Amino acid sequence: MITVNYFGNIAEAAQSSSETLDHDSMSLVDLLELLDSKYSIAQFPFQVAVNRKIVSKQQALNISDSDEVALLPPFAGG
Amino acid sequence: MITVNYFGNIAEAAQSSSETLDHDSMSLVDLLELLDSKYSIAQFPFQVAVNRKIVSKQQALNISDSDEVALLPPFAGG
Amino acid sequence: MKKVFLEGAISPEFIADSIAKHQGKHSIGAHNIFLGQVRADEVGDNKVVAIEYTTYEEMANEKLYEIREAAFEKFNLTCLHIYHSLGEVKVGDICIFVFVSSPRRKQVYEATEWLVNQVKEHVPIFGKEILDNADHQWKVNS
Amino acid sequence: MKKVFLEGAISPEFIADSIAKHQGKHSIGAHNIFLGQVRADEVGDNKVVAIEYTTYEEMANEKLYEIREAAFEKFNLTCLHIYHSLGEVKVGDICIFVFVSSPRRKQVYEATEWLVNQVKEHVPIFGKEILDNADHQWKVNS
Repeated sequence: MITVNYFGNIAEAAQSSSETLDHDSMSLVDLLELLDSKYSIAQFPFQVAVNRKIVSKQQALNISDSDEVALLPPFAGG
Repeated sequence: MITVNYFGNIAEAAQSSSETLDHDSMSLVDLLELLDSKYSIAQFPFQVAVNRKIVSKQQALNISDSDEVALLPPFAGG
Repeated sequence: MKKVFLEGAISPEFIADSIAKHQGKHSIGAHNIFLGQVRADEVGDNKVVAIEYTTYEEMANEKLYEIREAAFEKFNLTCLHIYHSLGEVKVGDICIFVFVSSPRRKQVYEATEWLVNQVKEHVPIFGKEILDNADHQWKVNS
Repeated sequence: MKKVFLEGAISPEFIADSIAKHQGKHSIGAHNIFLGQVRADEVGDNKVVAIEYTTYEEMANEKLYEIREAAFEKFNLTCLHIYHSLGEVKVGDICIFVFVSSPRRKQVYEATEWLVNQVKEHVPIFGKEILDNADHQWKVNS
């Protein structure tokens, strides 16, 4: 079970702020492809955070059970 | 009659914040010498304003009846 | 860890309280405060009437902690506070309040500027600009 | 000409009121505020407990007018306010309040810094530091 958090216009596209995917483990690249197939997220500018740290979308990273993934549109604080 | 305004430690030395001198006209240099003889103002750092504009103490300036002279110690606003 | 996020607009009274709380610290000689206020920007024929803020709070708090630590390293500060609104903030209302105090004034301006820029660049906060025709668009910092 | 000089300390409530008055201006996006607070500086074995401010008000107002005009030339500001105390201001209390507002944040920090420095350098204000043994000394800006 991988948890993905959505924010801003990506939450809008996913019609959800968080979901739990029925996978125990997968690469970050595969995860992003899966999410794009569901919500066409590639149309949006966004960054990815894994366990609250920004990572490159291309990074060879294995996402597993306890990891917290978040898709972050451009920041707009202030 | 020349009006002189004193501020800060110069007002303290003159024991007054303003006085009217019984002169119709005199040079700035003579005026400052007169005031130094009364209050020993030369011991203090100060600037001179004539009609609310800073002038040099050495400036060849005639001070007359309607002029407003002020002796200003270092500014300490803020 | 201090609380940064507040529900709704930041009121002038809240700011006054924060200032008053620093008046017992007699080593402080200078405060600098930055306030961000929601502007009625024009978007085509429409106008922004409010911004709805959301955040990824766990990550935001981690980032804010790092920013705070770095600021104390970088500048000679007695204390610093950062507050940001969540939820709806109407035009004219205040959504960010950064408050820096130091014995002397020299560094306070730069410290405030640095903190505001760090929050804008690195803290995951998202803003939905609500327009007067009830449409919306997603704010992007410039 | 706006009134700059206020009798006694500048209260947090006065600052809150000033902020609130700007919330109707919907072109403003950024405020910067500088506050000077009286420090309990050590003077030999004694401590400053208050500063008594005096001014050459006619000249001060002329200078402040020039400073204000120059600031509007120099920076992109919607409005600016300068307030300074006269009379006694106790340690921990606020004696100067500079408030700058602009559509965008970029210049507000520099504008505030410039204004504070101009006031300190060019406005004839004098400060008598009262010590806890009832002695005094005359403040000089550094």
